[in-house]
Amino acid sequence: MKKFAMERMSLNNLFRKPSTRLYPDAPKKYFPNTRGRLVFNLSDCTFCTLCQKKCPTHAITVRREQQEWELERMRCIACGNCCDLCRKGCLTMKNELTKAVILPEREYYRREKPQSSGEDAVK
Amino acid sequence: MSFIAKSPWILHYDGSSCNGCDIETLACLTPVYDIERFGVINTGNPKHADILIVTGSVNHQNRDVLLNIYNQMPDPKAVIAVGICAITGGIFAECYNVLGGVDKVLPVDIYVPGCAARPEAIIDGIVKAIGILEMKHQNMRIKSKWRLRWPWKSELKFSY
Amino acid sequence: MKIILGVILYIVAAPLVGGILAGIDRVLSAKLQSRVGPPLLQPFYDVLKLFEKRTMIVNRFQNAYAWCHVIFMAMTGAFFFEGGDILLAVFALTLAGIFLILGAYSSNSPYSYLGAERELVLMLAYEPMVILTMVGMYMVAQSFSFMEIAASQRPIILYLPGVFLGFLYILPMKLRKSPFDISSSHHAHQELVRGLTSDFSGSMLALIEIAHWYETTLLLGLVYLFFSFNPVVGVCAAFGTYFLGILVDNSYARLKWELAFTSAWGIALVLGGGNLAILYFIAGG
Amino acid sequence: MEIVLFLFIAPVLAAVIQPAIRTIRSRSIAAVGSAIVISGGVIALFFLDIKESPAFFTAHSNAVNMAVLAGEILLSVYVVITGLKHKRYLAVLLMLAQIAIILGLELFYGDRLSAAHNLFLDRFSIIMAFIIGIIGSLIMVYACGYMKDFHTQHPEVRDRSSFFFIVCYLFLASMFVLVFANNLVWLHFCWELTTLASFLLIGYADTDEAVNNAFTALTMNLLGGLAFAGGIAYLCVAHGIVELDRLLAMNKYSVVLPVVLLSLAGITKSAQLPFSGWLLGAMVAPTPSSALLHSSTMVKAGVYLLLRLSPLLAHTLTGSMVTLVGGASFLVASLIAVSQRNAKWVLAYSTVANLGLIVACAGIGSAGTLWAGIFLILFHAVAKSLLFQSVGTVEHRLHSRDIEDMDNLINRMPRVTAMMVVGISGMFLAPFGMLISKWAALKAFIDIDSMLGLVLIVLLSYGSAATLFFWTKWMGKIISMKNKKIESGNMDAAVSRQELSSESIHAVLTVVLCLAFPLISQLLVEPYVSRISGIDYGIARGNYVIMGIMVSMLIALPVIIIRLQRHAQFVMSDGYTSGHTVSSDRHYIGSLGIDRKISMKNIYMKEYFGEKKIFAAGTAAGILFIIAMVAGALI
Amino acid sequence: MGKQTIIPFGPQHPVLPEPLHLDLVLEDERIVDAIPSIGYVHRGLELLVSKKEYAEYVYVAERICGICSFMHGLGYCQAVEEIMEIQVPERALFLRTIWAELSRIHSHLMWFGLAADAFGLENLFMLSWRLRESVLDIIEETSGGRVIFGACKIGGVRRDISPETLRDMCQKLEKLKGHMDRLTGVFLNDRSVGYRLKGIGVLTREDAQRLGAVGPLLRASGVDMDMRRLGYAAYERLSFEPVTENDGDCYARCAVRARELYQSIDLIAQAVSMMPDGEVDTKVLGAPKGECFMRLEQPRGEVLYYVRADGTRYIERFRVRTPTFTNIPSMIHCLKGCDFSDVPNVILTIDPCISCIER
Ligand code: SF4
Ligand code: SF4
Ligand code: SF4
Ligand code: SF4
Ligand code: SF4
Ligand code: SF4
Ligand code: SF4
Ligand code: SF4
Repeated sequence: MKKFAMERMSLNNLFRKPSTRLYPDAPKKYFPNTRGRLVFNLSDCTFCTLCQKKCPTHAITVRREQQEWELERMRCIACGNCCDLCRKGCLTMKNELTKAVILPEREYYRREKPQSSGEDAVK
Repeated sequence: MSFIAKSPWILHYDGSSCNGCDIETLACLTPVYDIERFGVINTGNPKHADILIVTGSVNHQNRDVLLNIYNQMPDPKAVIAVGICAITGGIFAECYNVLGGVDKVLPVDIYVPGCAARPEAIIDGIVKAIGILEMKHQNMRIKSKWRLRWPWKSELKFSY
Repeated sequence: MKIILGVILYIVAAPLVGGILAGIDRVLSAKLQSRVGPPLLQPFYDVLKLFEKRTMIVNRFQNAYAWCHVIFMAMTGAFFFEGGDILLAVFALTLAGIFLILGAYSSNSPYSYLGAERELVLMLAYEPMVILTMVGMYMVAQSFSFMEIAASQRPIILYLPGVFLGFLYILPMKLRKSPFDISSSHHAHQELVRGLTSDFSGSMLALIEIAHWYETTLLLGLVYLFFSFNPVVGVCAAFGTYFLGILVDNSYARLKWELAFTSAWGIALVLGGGNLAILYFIAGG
Repeated sequence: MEIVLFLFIAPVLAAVIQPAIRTIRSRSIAAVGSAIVISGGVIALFFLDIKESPAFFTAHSNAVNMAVLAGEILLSVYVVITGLKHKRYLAVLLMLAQIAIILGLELFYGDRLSAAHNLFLDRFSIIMAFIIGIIGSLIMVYACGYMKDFHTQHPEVRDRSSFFFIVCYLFLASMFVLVFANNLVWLHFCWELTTLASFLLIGYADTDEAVNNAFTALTMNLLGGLAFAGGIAYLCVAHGIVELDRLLAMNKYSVVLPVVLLSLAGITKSAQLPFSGWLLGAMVAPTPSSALLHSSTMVKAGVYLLLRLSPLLAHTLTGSMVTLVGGASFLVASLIAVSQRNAKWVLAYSTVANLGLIVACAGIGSAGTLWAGIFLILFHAVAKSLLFQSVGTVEHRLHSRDIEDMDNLINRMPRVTAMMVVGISGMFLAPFGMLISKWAALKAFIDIDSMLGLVLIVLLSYGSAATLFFWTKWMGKIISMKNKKIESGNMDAAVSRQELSSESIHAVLTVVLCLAFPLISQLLVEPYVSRISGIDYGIARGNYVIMGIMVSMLIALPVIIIRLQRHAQFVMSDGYTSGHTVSSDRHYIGSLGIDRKISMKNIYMKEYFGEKKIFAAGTAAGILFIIAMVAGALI
Repeated sequence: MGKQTIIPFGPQHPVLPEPLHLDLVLEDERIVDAIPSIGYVHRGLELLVSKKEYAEYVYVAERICGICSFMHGLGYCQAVEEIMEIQVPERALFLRTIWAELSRIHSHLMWFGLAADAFGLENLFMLSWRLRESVLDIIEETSGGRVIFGACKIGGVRRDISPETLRDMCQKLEKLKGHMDRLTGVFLNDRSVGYRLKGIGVLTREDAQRLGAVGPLLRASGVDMDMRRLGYAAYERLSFEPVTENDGDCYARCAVRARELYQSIDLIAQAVSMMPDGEVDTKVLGAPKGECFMRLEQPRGEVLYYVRADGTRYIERFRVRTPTFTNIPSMIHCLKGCDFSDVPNVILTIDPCISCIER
């Protein structure tokens, strides 16, 4: 029964539901493991610069004196190296999409001097 | 709305990508993602294309190629840089032969991050690029002093 | 007067029908591939979009060729359906096709050149069968006019089964469908990068697309003629053939020009010529 | 009658004055003058004599008959001497046999040789006169420019231009007589004259190849001439006829053998299959003579005779065999033409093919095929002559006849290219004459309702597909455009005025003939066909309208479009080259850093349409058909 | 004679997913000569070893190519481990094997799609890429990335796969087998596909060896050479025979890959069943010193890594000789005498990966 395999397969498809995931309408569910988007939690960061040193693409800039932490999102290859290494666990890899943008911007976090109240400024 | 929004044809060019983003771009065409839902056709020919999708960074040799195919695309057109490599050079930014992101040589309209960029992100990018195309089309009509002298051409008033 | 109205009707309606058919093709193809596919009106969007784009040309003559292509195609169709001589219509169709080929030649880029060349090979391949088809119709219906053949009560298909099969064989060549989308495939994923139309863009590409719609209607009209003894059956047969074309398009690898050429000639001789010979003996002897 | 005579004398006069001419300028003045005079004569013929056609003239015969005889003898002496000089004994033998027959006739049946009407005139001969007069004399104008270039570019060839012109004009003169001759002996004499003229023209360059080919042509045509003489002898002896009209009035079953012999003559002269070789070899001749041979003279004599005989051929075995020979030639030559890249060879094969079609039409002999055959002769003459001329012009500028060297010709020689395009379109495109005639032939083939018709239809459908193929690819080659004009610029300027003007008139004629074709059909062809076939023949008027529309659109559309678009803005760009930056003269830096030029070569399909294989098969078929024909007649 | 058709093929060409350039010389439509040119993808990443620390260089190595990215990571890690004499935990070895085979499956399925596209059967392309998505889902589920796994590291792997997931995976792959039957069935039995594949681009056994072909290309010419037999990772404990075919044409290459699909699934099943428990990585201290050649079997054939380290945190020299690179001469050899229409086919049957030819 090898004859017309292709035709039969096509006709089969015709009467089946298409296998398309209707993406923008039906949002995609990612696996828990999925390396999607790097998320930074400012409150725990010690500005140790380890993440900066170990990031293979130099996406992270940490300025310890100014208490600034900056991510150039458009450099981050979501390798997760920084997450593995950060001892404070303030870098995590979220399983969500990094969206397309029209203008690449840096993500900038800064802690106001009295260390306690973490004030994120995202610019 | 103009019709360009309903039928954006893409042209994919692989700069110096590692293939990761390429296959994800191609994957968008396949049944599971099926960007033909948006009227997208992968034309493969710059003269028919509306959107140039570049994956991978620009290097010394493919620079001219990129310029060449970009120039062979008729207006209005948009450029999408897919993948971190295409945006900034990514992990290869420091390589001696890498000039950097696509925006070093072409005006990039949409940046689709990811390494590799996920198909969903690419779809997002294309949808965003459609908006840009529409804008460009409007600009083109407003800016241009020329008007095609086709009797029927002026009748075809597209609703914006 | 009636003829003029008919011509106008044809010129307006044919692209609509052709466009819808193309839309059905796109949607069905997608379904056959287990995809959702574009909206039904996608071909119209595409063409209208192409009109919105700037047109990039290699030389100005190209436009003339494209225009001539579409105008002669429309004319051929009008001529065909309004009762002209179908054999002459076939020659006019060839003329229209040749304009496209010349347009491709004229751009002088390697890919359009090769596309033109292959289209020409395809023409070489299908031309005998097309002529034999017309001759066959004439032998059965004793007329070269579409109207008269359509009005004839004879079920042409019963007289010309071989010719019909032969015609079906070359139909994908004319419709630019797999397995014979050799000169210019709908999806540019082919060694020729759309071949014939590589160097047409914007409104010129749109014109060529419209011309293709005209051609589609004309070809389906020809299929209709085989079954014209009953209009309902005829229309169904025409659509059935189109569907078959889509199915085949999705089920066969692209063949090479050599095979296209040799097989089409062989089939024209065996099925076409053979059928006519038998018909002759039945009628004459 | 006077005009007929005038038409004979005018070219003779033109020939006579040639030795006196020294400069190119005076030669072209003479050529233009004679062209005007001859064309004037033809037009006068048309207007004055059309009403009285068919008309038969007694023409003062005895003296002329003697002159004819003397001419024959002179001719044979010349041939025998040259033949002996070049050791071509076959030609000598054929010639001797022929003259023996003629002399024998004269000696033993001299009394039967005087015809009641030596000359005649009907609508068909008017068309032929038109072709010979206008096309032929225009070719002579063209030749003035061409021969000058020819001799500057080929210093090794001895300049014998005067001789060339003399031969050509005599050629025209003999053709004129040929189409008006009713006396078969006269006809035969002119027949032999054209053979001789073509022999001289082919051998013009005097190289080994030229002489060789000239003798091939001579031998083959003498064979035909011998058959012709045999036919006359048979008619004369058995039936006492030497007139064409009386022959045509005979019962076709009583004159089978002479008709076979005459058809054989026609087949050799029109270079049909087993005998195609001579016409192909004739390509060594200077282009004007090729143009002459292919369009207005020589080969047309063959098909002329066959079409004349066609009432006798209809529905006979001879006719079927003639048809098959023609059909086979059509198919085979068309297929071979696909694999040729030498422009003149393509033209030559296409001539053989088209003549094949005419021969096939003649063999069928129905009203429809007659109509188609006559139109094929007419349209073919104009378009082919135009093509030969433009190829000649191009050859002198590019120093090549290779179609592959003609790419971007439109950039380099726009005017000549435009004319070439007209010529090519004239050969195969829809509303143009050749295709219309083919269409009519096809219909006629169906209408005769016989197996033969069916076979022909199949042959025709394949052959015309091949025709379509090789013409289009040629056309594509020359119209492919460079994006920017290259510096060396326009070479049109270097083309001589004579060449250009002749070509332009041809181009105009090609188009005008298409427009005027219903008129010609009604005025000339349909009455003739109706008279011969005895049925009222006409083409449905609706089709004229459509063709008219198509032709006018074809002319008007490009102009309109290009004018309309003058103000429209387009973005100019280069052709698609896979992303490579290619310079304006198509160079790019390819692999290994090598500078390469993109070049495109047409497709030739040598495996399928290889010359040798197909030609051999065709020749075999041709021989078979001819044997069958002769055998049929003998039995 | 004299004149020939010369056309530039690529770098931007729709049948080439990647920028390769060929100067094609044609006679009618037959290829007389094909001269390749590369460099459009060249980044020069081998020199990056001087800028990225050896542990971070894994991320670069993975991005030598996005199709068998895991393999490149693996090869680099194995080379460094060899130099540093690190004992990789057992479980990590098995995980590596599983991922390596997964990437072979996804790569081959992808290839089938591209090959189908090359001979103009779009539907088949759609089918094989649809099947590939399910493999990608497994990969994403286990490693976190769809094409760039990011799973390998020096000293082991970066994450473990839970036993349930492993079981699940095996089931999914079993199910996939059924679908694959249809896919390979069409490839191997369909008449029109056969017409485009059989007898095209023949590479004889001798030529294959002389031109240094590797991988499925070599095996399709009848040479049973498979680097997995070297027994790296867990392969020495799995049982398998290299897949070979004898015809050396495009069809044979298809057949080899088709059978390798099943082989890979089988290997994964074996690996899962034999998987020991335990750690998945070891701590890596210090810096490598010494040099090492490492050979692996990629989906496309043998790849060779050379690493030389001088005891600093930066590796001194790193070289990759990739399978496509060695297959290019064979491809050019096969191209000559083909039809122009076969060019995509033949190019694709070596499964070219320009990004790793040029790195
Ligand atoms: S490694 Fe962690 S703690 Fe240190 S700077 Fe980075 S984010 Fe902050
Ligand atoms: S995920 Fe990788 S690339 Fe991104 S910031 Fe962290 S280390 Fe850098
Ligand atoms: S150094 Fe390398 S990249 Fe730079 S020009 Fe030379 S070859 Fe090209
Ligand atoms: S962004 Fe990542 S996956 Fe994409 S091309 Fe660059 S390295 Fe490859
Ligand atoms: S391939 Fe070799 S020579 Fe070329 S850049 Fe890389 S390391 Fe240098
Ligand atoms: S062979 Fe191809 S797929 Fe594999 S690593 Fe190299 S480029 Fe990537
Ligand atoms: S490129 Fe590599 S395989 Fe080729 S010769 Fe050099 S070292 Fe050997
Ligand atoms: S050694 Fe080989 S690879 Fe290196 S530059 Fe010389 S030829 Fe090129």
